[in-house]
Amino acid sequence: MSGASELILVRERGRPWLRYLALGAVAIVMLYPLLWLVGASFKSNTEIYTEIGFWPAHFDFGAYAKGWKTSTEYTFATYFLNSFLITIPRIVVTVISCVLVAYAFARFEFWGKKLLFSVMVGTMMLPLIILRLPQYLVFKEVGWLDSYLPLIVPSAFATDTFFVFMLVQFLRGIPRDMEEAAQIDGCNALQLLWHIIVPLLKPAIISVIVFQFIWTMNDFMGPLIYLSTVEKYPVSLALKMSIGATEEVEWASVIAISVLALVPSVTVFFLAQKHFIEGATSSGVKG
Amino acid sequence: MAHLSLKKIEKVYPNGFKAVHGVDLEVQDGEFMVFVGPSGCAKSTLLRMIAGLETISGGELQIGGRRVNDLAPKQRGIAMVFQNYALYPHMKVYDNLAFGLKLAGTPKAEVDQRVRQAAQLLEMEHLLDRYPKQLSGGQAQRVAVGRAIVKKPEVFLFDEPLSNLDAKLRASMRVRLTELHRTLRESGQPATVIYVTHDQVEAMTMGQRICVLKDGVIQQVDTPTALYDRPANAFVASFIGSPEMNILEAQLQAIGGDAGEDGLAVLLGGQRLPLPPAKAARLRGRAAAIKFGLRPEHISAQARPQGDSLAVPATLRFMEHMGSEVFVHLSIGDQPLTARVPADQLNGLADKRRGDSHLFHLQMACAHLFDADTGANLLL
Amino acid sequence: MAHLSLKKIEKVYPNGFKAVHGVDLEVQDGEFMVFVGPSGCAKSTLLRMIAGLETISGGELQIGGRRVNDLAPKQRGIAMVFQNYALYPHMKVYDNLAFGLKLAGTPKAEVDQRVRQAAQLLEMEHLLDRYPKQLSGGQAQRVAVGRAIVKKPEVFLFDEPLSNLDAKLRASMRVRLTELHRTLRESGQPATVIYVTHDQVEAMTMGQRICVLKDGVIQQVDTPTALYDRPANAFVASFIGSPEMNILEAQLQAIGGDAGEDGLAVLLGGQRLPLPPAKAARLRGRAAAIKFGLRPEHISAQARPQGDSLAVPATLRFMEHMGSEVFVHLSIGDQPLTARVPADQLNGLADKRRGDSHLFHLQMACAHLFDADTGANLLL
Amino acid sequence: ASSLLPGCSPTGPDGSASTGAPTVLRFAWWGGASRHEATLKAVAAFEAAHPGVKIKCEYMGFNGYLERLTTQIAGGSEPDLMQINWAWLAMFSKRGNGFADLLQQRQHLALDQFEAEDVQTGMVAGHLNALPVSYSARVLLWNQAAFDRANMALPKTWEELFAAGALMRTRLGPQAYPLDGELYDMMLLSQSYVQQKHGTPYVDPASPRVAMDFAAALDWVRTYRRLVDGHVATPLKLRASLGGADKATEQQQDWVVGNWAGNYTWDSVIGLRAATLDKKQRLVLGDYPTLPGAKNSGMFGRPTVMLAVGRNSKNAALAAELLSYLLTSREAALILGRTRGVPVAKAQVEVLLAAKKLPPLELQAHEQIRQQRAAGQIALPAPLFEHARLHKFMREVFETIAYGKTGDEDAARRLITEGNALLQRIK
Amino acid sequence: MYENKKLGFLFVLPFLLGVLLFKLFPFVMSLALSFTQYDIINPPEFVGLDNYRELATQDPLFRKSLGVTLLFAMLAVPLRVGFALFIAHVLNFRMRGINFFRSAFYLPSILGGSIAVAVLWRFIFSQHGLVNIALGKFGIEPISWLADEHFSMWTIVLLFTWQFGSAMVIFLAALQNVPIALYEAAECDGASKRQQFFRITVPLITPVIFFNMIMQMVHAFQEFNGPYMITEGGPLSSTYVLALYIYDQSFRFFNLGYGAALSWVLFALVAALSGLSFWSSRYWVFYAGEKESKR
Ligand SMILES: Nc1ncnc2c1ncn2[C@@H]1O[C@H](COP(=O)(O)OP(=O)(O)OP(=O)(O)O)[C@@H](O)[C@H]1O
Ligand SMILES: Nc1ncnc2c1ncn2[C@@H]1O[C@H](COP(=O)(O)OP(=O)(O)OP(=O)(O)O)[C@@H](O)[C@H]1O
Ligand SMILES: [Mg+2]
Ligand SMILES: [Mg+2]
Repeated sequence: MSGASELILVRERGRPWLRYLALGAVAIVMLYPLLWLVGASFKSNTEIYTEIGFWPAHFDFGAYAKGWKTSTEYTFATYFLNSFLITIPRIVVTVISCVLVAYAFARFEFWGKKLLFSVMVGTMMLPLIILRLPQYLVFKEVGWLDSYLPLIVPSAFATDTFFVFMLVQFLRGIPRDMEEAAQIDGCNALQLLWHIIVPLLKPAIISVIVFQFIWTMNDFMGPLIYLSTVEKYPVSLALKMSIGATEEVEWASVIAISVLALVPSVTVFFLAQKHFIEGATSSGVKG
Repeated sequence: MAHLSLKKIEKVYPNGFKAVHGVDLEVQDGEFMVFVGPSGCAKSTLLRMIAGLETISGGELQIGGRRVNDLAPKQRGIAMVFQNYALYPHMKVYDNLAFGLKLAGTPKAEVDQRVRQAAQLLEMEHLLDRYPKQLSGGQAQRVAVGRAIVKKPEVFLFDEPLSNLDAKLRASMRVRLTELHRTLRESGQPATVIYVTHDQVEAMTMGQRICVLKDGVIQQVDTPTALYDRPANAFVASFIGSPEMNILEAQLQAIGGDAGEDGLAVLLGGQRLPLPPAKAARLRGRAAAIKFGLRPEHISAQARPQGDSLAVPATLRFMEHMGSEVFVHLSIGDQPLTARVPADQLNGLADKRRGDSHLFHLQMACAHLFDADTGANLLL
Repeated sequence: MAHLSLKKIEKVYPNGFKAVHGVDLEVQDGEFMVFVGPSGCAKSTLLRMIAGLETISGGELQIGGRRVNDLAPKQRGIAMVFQNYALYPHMKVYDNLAFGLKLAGTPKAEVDQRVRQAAQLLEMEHLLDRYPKQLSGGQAQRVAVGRAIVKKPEVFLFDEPLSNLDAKLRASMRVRLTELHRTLRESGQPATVIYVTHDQVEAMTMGQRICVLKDGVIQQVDTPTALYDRPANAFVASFIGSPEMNILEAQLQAIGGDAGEDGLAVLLGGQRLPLPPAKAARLRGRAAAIKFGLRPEHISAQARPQGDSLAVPATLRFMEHMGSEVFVHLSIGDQPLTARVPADQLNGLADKRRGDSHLFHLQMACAHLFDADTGANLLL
Repeated sequence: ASSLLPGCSPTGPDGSASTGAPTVLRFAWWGGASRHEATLKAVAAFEAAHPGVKIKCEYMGFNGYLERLTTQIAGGSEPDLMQINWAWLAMFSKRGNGFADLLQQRQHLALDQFEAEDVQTGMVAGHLNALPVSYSARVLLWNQAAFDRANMALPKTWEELFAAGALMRTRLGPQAYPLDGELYDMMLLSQSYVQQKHGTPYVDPASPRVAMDFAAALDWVRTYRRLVDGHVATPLKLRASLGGADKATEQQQDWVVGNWAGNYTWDSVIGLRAATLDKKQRLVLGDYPTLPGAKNSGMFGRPTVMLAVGRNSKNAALAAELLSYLLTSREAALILGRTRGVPVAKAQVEVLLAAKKLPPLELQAHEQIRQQRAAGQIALPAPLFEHARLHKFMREVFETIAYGKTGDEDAARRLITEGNALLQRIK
Repeated sequence: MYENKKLGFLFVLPFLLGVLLFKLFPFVMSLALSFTQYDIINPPEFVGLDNYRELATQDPLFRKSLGVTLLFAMLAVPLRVGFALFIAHVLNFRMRGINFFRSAFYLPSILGGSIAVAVLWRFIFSQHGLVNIALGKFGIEPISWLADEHFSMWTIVLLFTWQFGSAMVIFLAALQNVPIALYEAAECDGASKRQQFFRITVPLITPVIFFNMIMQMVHAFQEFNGPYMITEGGPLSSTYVLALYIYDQSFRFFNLGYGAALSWVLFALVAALSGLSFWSSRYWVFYAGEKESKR
């Protein structure tokens, strides 16, 4: 951001501590579950059921160690690795395919564009659970069951229409001046995309990455249905491994692992968030 | 080969506004063509159509003999300076300049050399490391110009490229761009230039030919001096030249056998101004109502006549001092006129005040006469 | 009351670039002040600081006697025309104009009346229903101007408001803005105006005073004629006036008792040019190396002398025809000069060619002499 | 836990040391940590005994198990051997064709280890679809300490139970309730009373129709109302307001500290309920109240989990062998313990009893249930009774009762007419 | 040029394939299923419009859950979008520690449907929970949030609102595309911060506001986690949203045909509402990058 914008913001006069206070208060409401979660990882079951406060009676990292080892043949290291094996390729193909398709929708005229766009938006409106079975059958036919392919390959075809729609909306809000200049400079459509659109869309693309990361990490239903081998489980599935129906559950270790499972997502978000506010067009030429 | 040919070009904007009305224009290979015209007369629109940024609603556009109506901008071999610069905000100045070259796969060393050369030409070597948002208006404009000239295209499209520069810089840029154009031609890589400007000096000094537009219609295309001396119509006459030509409603009157021959006079603000016989000869049989045109520099305040100038008493309205010269606003009868008088030839005017009267000399040999309705030049 | 007072104003940009160096300036209530200076000299920066859009790194800014360093723009009673227009893309022209008024809670009828009035003034009534992206460059610029003038603020800040208009329109806008300023003052609501321009004519005709800036430092603040006649230094001299003043390296030489008194002469390109005694008297004891300045309009091509002008033989380089006048580029010895000659006083030059020689008359009474190092005017 | 475990073989070619392509069998179950651990061990033991056989274990928590199984069954790619709930038989195998018919594999099964009655629980339309691992029934648990505080004796009859509420309220205050249980628990308890009185459960075990007549249904509703209005059982609204109507008893603060002094629940969760009680509380097994002259205790019991073989299994015989090994072998019993409840198979029970692997309270409950069963006092409920749709309907009706949105007669009428209609639809 | 039709088509080609393979087939199949009776084990049995007839005429549960869903969407969508926009606006400036706040505000969305959220939410809204404690401070009687059919809706609406993170992030990104020069102009025009927000920011990010509105509407109509985890549809079905009902029908009652029919009704509803929004967007969404505004 240029000096000017900072000025506008700084000039928001008044007491900065007041803002901190307000933000802090809201932040506590937002953060409380995490605090509670961390606290609970040190608690006994009884404590967990009865205490709303997050401060545990005593600290014992045993729950973490125990949770990490899991009740299965593998430790969480395996499951984390699996999660990344799904997440990272998926992000890559998502970004590539969604940006391409969004670009086409926002900047090109072609036959059937309106219809396709409606179909795209429409596909998001049917409850996922009803599509689950048919999709399962498709992947069974192609023999992809119990592999990561059903979780990754559809994304390569821009089926995450949420992102496509989002990028389209962003693109439509960005003026075309720069693109025109680049066309004159000799950009073909792909170069235009790479050199101009992508930088201008950076905040939106970063959010695609962050969302896809977090959502894929959290996704339970997909892996649940397509993966049957425990060795291939991602974190989201493994997390619920030890919660039976009638057995006593050691919540502390379950929660400890839930906390650990959040670490990658939180980290990714924290690293990415400064890019949400680093738009390239925010400046332009000033007078 | 970049001969440009516009044939019956039309442009209708989606909101239904017809911006360009059947423009026919030939621009020779290597020619420096200037577009001038009032704000909103479709100069930029034409440029953008030539560049391929705007669809062509009708007619045909050829570059180098090839129809390009449906060609992408990058296939047209053009470079363009946008009126609003359109710099890439996420690239430094250097990269803004180098971008087009890099795309064309120019070797790195050559890119560097050409970028620095352009930067030097535009006096902005110290800015190469800045982002566009860290530039002043004039600096940004120079970057926009630089982005075009590093490319050495066949056709340059300049849309008011110097409007935000100070007079001095503008003068030197003017010279440099002209020289660039000349060097290119001399080195056997002639570049066709279309140059939109509002600056009279730029138009007159840079253009080999000037195209005057009004409301999307070409008024006249000709060399600067021809435009100045022989404007096709009252609009061109008033548009070229600063301060603008005085154009006044007047009557044409026959003056019976004063010197034996029957001449013509212009009746203006109660004064009868006889026309030189050469002009009068061409006007016989014209309607009485006409428009009379005389450039401010053809009215002098000096006491003695210049050539066959005509002394006419006028009332002083006010004066604008411009340093070396003074714009004198006067009126003959009820008709307002402006005279452009060198500061050292004020001839006592300096002491006069609003409403005082003074004798001015009108050089009737330089007078123009236009049709009262169509504005067409009656002397051509 | 909108007396503006800048005291040791400084500006350092976040990247460490110091754009404004201790500017001191007083602008009277109701004054029309023009800022000129080369591209990048911090005119916009100053304007933006006055507007409150840019933090003030040092010094104090007062408006109407009140320190406003930390006041928000809207509390400063200003209106601004941005160099890049900054029109609201999502509002029609009408709403762009009306926005500020609506915010101020002006009654609907009055908003409408004022918007239409401004639109009329700027000749854009037919554009009120358009969106900014449907406008041409000049039209957009007029909207930007209109947005400022509907507001009737205490201080107007104009950043090159007419740069994208054609000469004719610009001339009429110039007059209208000046009139607006006058009307406001006469109606007892004087508005202080700060007006950035690159146009010499605008600067000379509109400004009551002109402030010449260079690299963030004020060079001179004075009335137009004073600036023209008595520039504080070589920079101001060359910056004001078009084509610019000829400023050349020269030697000061004593000429022993030619007419009894010991005069001074300027040695230029091998020619010795005696100075008028009035000037010579002020220069005694100066270093030999100086800069000699002469405006193009003070060199004539005519055969007979003008006043006490000095005939000097020179070589013709080339000529630029500007319609009513011609810029003649010549050289005296190895020193290049430009003369501005009315087209009808070319006196045979028209037939001459590059390299031919001709006798020019220099009006030494109008000559300026500057310090070779500092550029300071030695005659002040 | 596991790197030490011999465990299930990973899939893929690298998984095997034995020569030739191993026969791979997929085995799916849900459960918690100890069940996983024990089962993996048992499977390893089975593998050791059957060279050339690889068991691919697809185990997970309870959440999502049914979803996955449903999808797999619909896709015809269900595991060879799978753990299921008794109630699912009615959903997946309405005509007995949802799972492999184990009778075809009887040579691989030690069916003699099961009582006929137990085998019957896995029969659908003449096909043996599954075999039970364990059997579980509803028992009454009391917090002896709480009753001591109130200076009350544990209720032994219905009348004592109905009276306990008011008494406890006067003794310990309004926050004290003799009995906790969620809506379904209370419905079952009330049904038990009706069954004792009228001799019939809600749904006819033999055919898809409501067995209660109007009087019985009305009694069902009124008994429930009596429990709640009499301050005997914790009201639905109270439970709901405390963090969800379905929140388990052991997670209730009032249970932990002894304000709620009893629970009507499965014998298999005794350990769970006991675990959170604070040190001052003491859990005991209550006598099951029985009306004089009752034909049937109305006690609600059914198999807890069962094992079934996939109908598309290519190795049904081997799957049956593994099933049999897990359910009936002594070796497996020792490894598995009571991670799936107290086993049904005779040999396994013996092993566990001998090894003293059952805690006293659970043993007691097991004994109580065994005796009732032996006396023919527990009938197998109608397969549709636990069908999710009917379940949802009953809950809905009783919820409206609990919230006072309906009169007793109306509710009873609904239970009969709408219940009948529903049963016809889902049969 | 932009009008290069082949190129545009080339870019959407992968998408076309994907849609056909992974979306359209399941789509059509689910539509086909909705005309059958299908219990997973036995092959689907064609029943024509029976499913639709049944839900239209004799399924009070459907009517109930439709009402609940509509109410939920009506409350939750504006709340979430509004809150997200407001917070994004507040978080869109530079100050010390703003990174922390941004992350903190997104956290609830990372938690998603984790058990912690369920446990915590029930805690917060329980009889002795935080909300009632807070209300108590103002002298308000404790409310049985989870047990009272009039208030239970609010617990899931608030949960939905509380997880506004992704909408916020999208808004944050969108705010970057508003040229600063416009704020400067507005400052000079005398606009207060609030006016700048409503007159400059909001109109210029309408494409993204529109996006978030549509998406959150789609999400709200399919909301499952909240009611499933917190209230299980109760009490008295006051939070028994359609998604829950569809889930029950399909995966608990094994009525896949009926579930599909329900889904398609939901689909039609959402599609109609979105269609309406798309139509209305012509009047209030401003696209700076559109070649021409066709208004
Ligand atoms: N997108 C558009 N939709 C409708 N009308 C437009 C559009 N763009 C330009 N116009 C109109 O077309 C005419 C020509 O515009 P153009 O930009 O070519 O003018 P110009 O000659 O470049 O003017 P200037 O000197 O002011 O830049 C103007 O009247 C303008 O208002
Ligand atoms: N954000 C910035 N960061 C760093 N330097 C800047 C920034 N903005 C402007 N500058 C520099 O400050 C100087 C003054 O800029 P300013 O825009 O005030 O010039 P100006 O006098 O208006 O020029 P012009 O006539 O070209 O518009 C220039 O050299 C410019 O490069
Ligand atoms: Mg233009
Ligand atoms: Mg500037």
